[in-house]
Amino acid sequence: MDFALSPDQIAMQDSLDRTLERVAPLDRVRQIAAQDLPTAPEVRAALAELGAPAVLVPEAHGGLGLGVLDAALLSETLGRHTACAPFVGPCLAALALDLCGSEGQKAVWLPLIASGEASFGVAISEPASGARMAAGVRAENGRLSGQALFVIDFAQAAAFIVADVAGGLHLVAADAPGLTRTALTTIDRTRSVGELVFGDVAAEPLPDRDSRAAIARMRDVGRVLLAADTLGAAQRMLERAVAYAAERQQFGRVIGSFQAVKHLCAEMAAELEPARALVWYAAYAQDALPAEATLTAAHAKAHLGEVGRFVARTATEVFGGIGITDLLGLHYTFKRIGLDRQLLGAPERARRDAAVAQGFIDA
Amino acid sequence: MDFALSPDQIAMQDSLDRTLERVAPLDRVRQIAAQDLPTAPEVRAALAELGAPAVLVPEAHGGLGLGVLDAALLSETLGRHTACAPFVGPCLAALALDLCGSEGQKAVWLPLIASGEASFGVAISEPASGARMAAGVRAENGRLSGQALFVIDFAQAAAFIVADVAGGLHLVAADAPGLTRTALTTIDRTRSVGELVFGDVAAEPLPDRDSRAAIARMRDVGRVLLAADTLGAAQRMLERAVAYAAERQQFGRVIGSFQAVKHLCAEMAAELEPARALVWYAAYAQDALPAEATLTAAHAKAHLGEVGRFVARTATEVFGGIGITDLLGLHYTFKRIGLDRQLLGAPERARRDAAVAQGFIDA
Amino acid sequence: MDLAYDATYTAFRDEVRDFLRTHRDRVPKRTGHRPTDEQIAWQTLLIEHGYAARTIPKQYGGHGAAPDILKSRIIAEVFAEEGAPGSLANQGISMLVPTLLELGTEEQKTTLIPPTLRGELVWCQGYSEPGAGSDLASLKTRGEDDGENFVINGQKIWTSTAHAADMIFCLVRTEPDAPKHEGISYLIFSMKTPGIEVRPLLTMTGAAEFNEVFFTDVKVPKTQIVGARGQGWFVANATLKHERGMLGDPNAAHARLQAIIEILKTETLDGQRLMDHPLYLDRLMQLQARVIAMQANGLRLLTAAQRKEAPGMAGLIVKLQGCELNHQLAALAIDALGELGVLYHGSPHQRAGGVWQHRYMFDLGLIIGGGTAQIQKNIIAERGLGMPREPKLAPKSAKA
Amino acid sequence: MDLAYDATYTAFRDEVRDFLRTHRDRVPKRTGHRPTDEQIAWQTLLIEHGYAARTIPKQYGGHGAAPDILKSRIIAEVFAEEGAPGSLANQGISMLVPTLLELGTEEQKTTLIPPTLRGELVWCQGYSEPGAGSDLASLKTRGEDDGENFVINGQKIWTSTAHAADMIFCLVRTEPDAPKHEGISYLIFSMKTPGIEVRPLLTMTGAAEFNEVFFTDVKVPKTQIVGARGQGWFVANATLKHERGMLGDPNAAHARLQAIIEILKTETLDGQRLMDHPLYLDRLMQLQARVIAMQANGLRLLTAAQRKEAPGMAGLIVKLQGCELNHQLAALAIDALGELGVLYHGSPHQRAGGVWQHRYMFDLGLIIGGGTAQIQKNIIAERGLGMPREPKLAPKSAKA
Repeated sequence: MDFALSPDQIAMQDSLDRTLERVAPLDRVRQIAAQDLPTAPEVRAALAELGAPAVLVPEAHGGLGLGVLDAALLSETLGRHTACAPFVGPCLAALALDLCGSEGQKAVWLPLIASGEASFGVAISEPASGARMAAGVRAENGRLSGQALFVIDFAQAAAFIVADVAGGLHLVAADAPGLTRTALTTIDRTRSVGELVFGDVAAEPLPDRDSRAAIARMRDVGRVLLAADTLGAAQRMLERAVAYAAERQQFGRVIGSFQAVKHLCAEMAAELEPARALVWYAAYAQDALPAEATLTAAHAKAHLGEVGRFVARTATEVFGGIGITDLLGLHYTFKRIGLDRQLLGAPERARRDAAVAQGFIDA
Repeated sequence: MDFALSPDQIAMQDSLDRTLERVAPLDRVRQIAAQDLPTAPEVRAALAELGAPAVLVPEAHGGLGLGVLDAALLSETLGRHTACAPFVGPCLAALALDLCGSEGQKAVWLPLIASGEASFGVAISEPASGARMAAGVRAENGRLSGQALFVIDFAQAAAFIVADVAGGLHLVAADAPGLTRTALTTIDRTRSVGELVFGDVAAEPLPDRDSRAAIARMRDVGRVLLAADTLGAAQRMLERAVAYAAERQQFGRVIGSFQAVKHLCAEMAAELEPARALVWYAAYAQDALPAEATLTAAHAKAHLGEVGRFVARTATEVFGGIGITDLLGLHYTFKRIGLDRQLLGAPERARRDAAVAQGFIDA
Repeated sequence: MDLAYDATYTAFRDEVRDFLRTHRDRVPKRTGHRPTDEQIAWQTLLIEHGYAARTIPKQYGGHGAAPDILKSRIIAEVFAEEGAPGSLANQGISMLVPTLLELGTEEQKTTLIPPTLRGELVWCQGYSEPGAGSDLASLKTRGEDDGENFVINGQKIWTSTAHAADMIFCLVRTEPDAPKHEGISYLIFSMKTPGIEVRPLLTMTGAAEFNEVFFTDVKVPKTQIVGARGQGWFVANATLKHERGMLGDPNAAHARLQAIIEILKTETLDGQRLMDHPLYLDRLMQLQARVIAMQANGLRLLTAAQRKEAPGMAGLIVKLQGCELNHQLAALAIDALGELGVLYHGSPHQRAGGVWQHRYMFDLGLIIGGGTAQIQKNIIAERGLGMPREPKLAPKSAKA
Repeated sequence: MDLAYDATYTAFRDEVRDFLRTHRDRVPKRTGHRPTDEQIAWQTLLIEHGYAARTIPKQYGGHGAAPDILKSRIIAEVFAEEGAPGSLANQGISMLVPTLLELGTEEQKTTLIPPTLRGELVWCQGYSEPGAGSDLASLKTRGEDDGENFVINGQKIWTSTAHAADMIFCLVRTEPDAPKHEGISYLIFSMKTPGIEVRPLLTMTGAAEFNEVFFTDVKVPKTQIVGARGQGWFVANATLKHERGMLGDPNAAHARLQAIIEILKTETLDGQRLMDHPLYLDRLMQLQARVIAMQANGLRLLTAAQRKEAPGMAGLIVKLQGCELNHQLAALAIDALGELGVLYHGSPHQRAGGVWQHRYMFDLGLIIGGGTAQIQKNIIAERGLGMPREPKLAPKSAKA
């Protein structure tokens, strides 16, 4: 019985933290965010060097074979630094391939994911979040048609894992004939999402029959990783707000000595601290407590969506006017949290899924 | 174009305020609340003397023939003083009789309501709030069977106005054979609600065919009156909290000088002030803007339910421990607000009705 | 209480509507910060007919009508209904002109007010500084008296139209030895004066809605002052309250609410209309109640103004509640739109030009700026509820 | 991270369960504030088996086991699962005993602790006063030194078991000229001492859950003190933090959540199961996420305690978040029950004995009492986030 991070986990998180501090300081984030597509080869390379994309790839295929908790800790640190590098996409693709891929697919792709050479986008928004604009991908005789929206880690993907409306999974090369890729720009310019339109595109199915379970696992793990991303970003905003309040003077005293400002910070901390435990628990449950996996992932996603919104707004308020300018770059974390909230199931949707997972209502 | 109370309205409200200050001070409220049934003949008499039960009775039948806004102002003052006297029941009964009663029924009952001699209970909870415990009253050949829950102004009623499940209205004498009356005790011991069980009870129908519209009007006006009751109670809690914070010393200063306490009070005021305008507007709309009557009544009821809960809790927090004791009697207003919230449609229900009234969804 | 307008006002409403329909061809396009010739012509026409600068005396370029709050409201309503741009709204017109009318010299009034009203003379406001936000009176931009001029050094921030402005009205510390509220002067000078540098200030919305303005030895003749030396704090405060009242307009909230209703009627999730999703509908209804409450509160303020009564608490809460309400409306739109709601920067599938995200962020700035929510709560508690002011602190020496 | 228990603990869990099943016939009924003979016998049995007073040394009437936080947790869990009453919980056991163990004389320990642990000796706490709530150190109840005794005059409030207690542990100002934190002594004396009057204090729940205690020339021998004269503030604080940690227990929140789930499954509105009402379901899920988060936070604290690490922020937020969560759960139950939710005082149709209204009101008292939410936020900000303390005020004379 032990509910704490291991020394290895702490060291791994620290190491990523220091690396990102070095390769992606605020000025670099600002440059990246000004690009058309968010790409930062040196950040991606640094992550690969640390083994980040290998975290969920089995050791047999050149990965680290670690757990979702480890992946969540990395995700938290990426959120903390508003890091621009594919992560959720490759992680979920590794899961999909490992669960449903043929031996050949695994042998080809998993090592490339682990080394960081191939990044993947994942197109599971419709099953995970519900279909907007009646989007959806139909598969017939190994060929795909239709539309997939809000594809995660879109920009640098060598290939995509695509869920169809019947619950099948497919691997589609980024340059497949008939595939139209359109980047979608969001408030968060440190990560990329996009749209895929399939005009009778040849795709490789992932052959394992239990692809529905794999989609559910991708959704659940993806939710945990996004919740962790928000946790890191929100924690950073709180820390920055507390530090700013200790320096900024108004009315002859530091604003952090005003009870109103102190209470705003206390409320953020009081919301974040149990949220951190929830993220750890949900991440742990993905591997260790399968009966609770969907439930806790949905709750972590929804709850961090709400807590993140509260912290993003409240921390900005502590800063006052300067917080809404680009000068201190606080808004990059604000927007990161805003995107996390909506991807792979907004809070309302995730809560509904939590209720379904307990049999309270029908799906 | 004038959105303000008239001098007459202000005088009427002041007069009731002074009367209640005199006849029903806190000690008297405490006595009443300790009784089995909340009755206070002297409060009822004082109200009758001021013409309160006559407010919505047409002048032709011995009433004041005033509007819903006037009734709401009285209701606000009753809430302010947690006054123990029938009011919502007689007002809604007067509306029902006026809208759907036969000339004979009007001639008999309206003057008795106006003079305060006869009080009425109203049994419209099922159509207004939705049926709990599958309650409902069925009418066949002028005889009633079934169950009506949460009958308003139950204890002192000479007769009841009862809605049946088919949308008809009936007048039932309190001593009608086959009628079983059971008082229901709520947190608020200054008003009475109860249950009627009909074992094949002879009832007088209110003959006008448009009884559905009359039930809707009773529901809407009842909601406005309950919202006004909450407004008065909440405003009183805010005033008491501000006064207490100006006196209570901790850490060598009055607690009202702490920013945290000031901000709690400011938040209450900021919520209450537009809520007051909403109550006025909704009350005015009941007579002057029929197209907006249901919508604004539903919103006033729901919004005051939420604001009232916030103020009740926050004002108690300003008081600290003493606020939860009986010593200052703050809890009588707290509970008054708690009952108002649930009667004639809790906030969720009222908001749904507001949406239906605009055609956003089907009923 | 009677929300109907009497015959005079019904007729006036018709008159305004007729005017707009008659002059439809002269309606200018909306543009950036600096009015076009077309806009100046439209504004001139509005002044002439009394639909702009309505109560400002004729000798200062206004229409010279007697104040009538209901007519002003009707003008605003009809222009909104007809989708026509109303009187120019900028800081020169809303803040400088009232200040000059109250405290300016006759020469300042006759030379500066008419072109400002027409839109020919564009102003910016130099109040806030990086170190002086909520505590504005601690501002540090200095104007040293060299005999003839104030020589200004320092920095202003949040200067929204600085890049487009001809002139600035600016708070400068001219009496460094006076107590902080008594050492400030209200100066007005050309933005072309040597030594002024304007740098755009990028905000989280991605746009440069504001500027920073830097002053290096900027020489301003000592005559270019409004009010007396050292009285600038009080000169500025006479109109600051006016600015605060402009934020939190319930009609803006109403318009947003209507737009969200359209979203919920037209957008779908898994084929189901969002309006049939009870969670979004319930939030919509919660906010609609607040919008109606703020509109009713606005009617109450209107009546108070007509009767020349003090607005009291109903006025004090407008900015706090109104800005928060607008922010919450934007949040609902974003949430209902789901992933579509985070699209921005002209993305494909972006809804309504990304306006909801823009508002969500910009409104947060409004909640923070122009007196933060925290300061607003102090004001409500102290002025509205008569609660005690923050006690004085022990002198710094006593702290250790 | 590994939430499985190893074999030792699995075996221990079985052992506790076996004990309870074997001794089912001795389980006492729950009663009021004063333990019955049956309860005292049960408590004695629990101490003997190490399920109560587990780590308290044998010579003071405890079981004398080495501390093992996991075993303590397992005991609590199994007792809860089996619905058996666990170790007596009262202020004597939770607050006085740890204080005596740390700071009492040997005689105090040997005479007072054993009967307190068995439940034979019932204590009440005399800390708060009407004028000293959040600012407890300003308490005014005075104990004048007459040579042999402290002669006590004054009043205490919130003394929950005063009417049933044999003895009181009480903070009294014995050194009126010392600074406020240094003039207090921690006295222990019989509630039968002449001059003590106990008056029940009715609260909003309708019950007298607390008392006021009045002292008139109550003579307490000067030897009946814990710690030194004037050190009472520090004696009390050693265990006050312990009390705060008890509030906000996530397992209580979990139990409430389960009860609400039952309500939503069984109650109907217009024939529809409340669970199928998306608004109640969504609120249920929001609160479930919070319950799970607080439970996980509790696991984190448990591990920290096992490792003898400081709990840090995870500990500081428990009371604030836990009490609020419990209050919100009660609010949801009330709202879902609609008019049934406001029935009380034993009304027909009242649900679950009116427990939801009782909790809604009682929990508000918990949010307020034992350090208000406002004080909790100060603590989180200052101790948890290292933010500055409230600056000192200017002396009163400087205020005017």
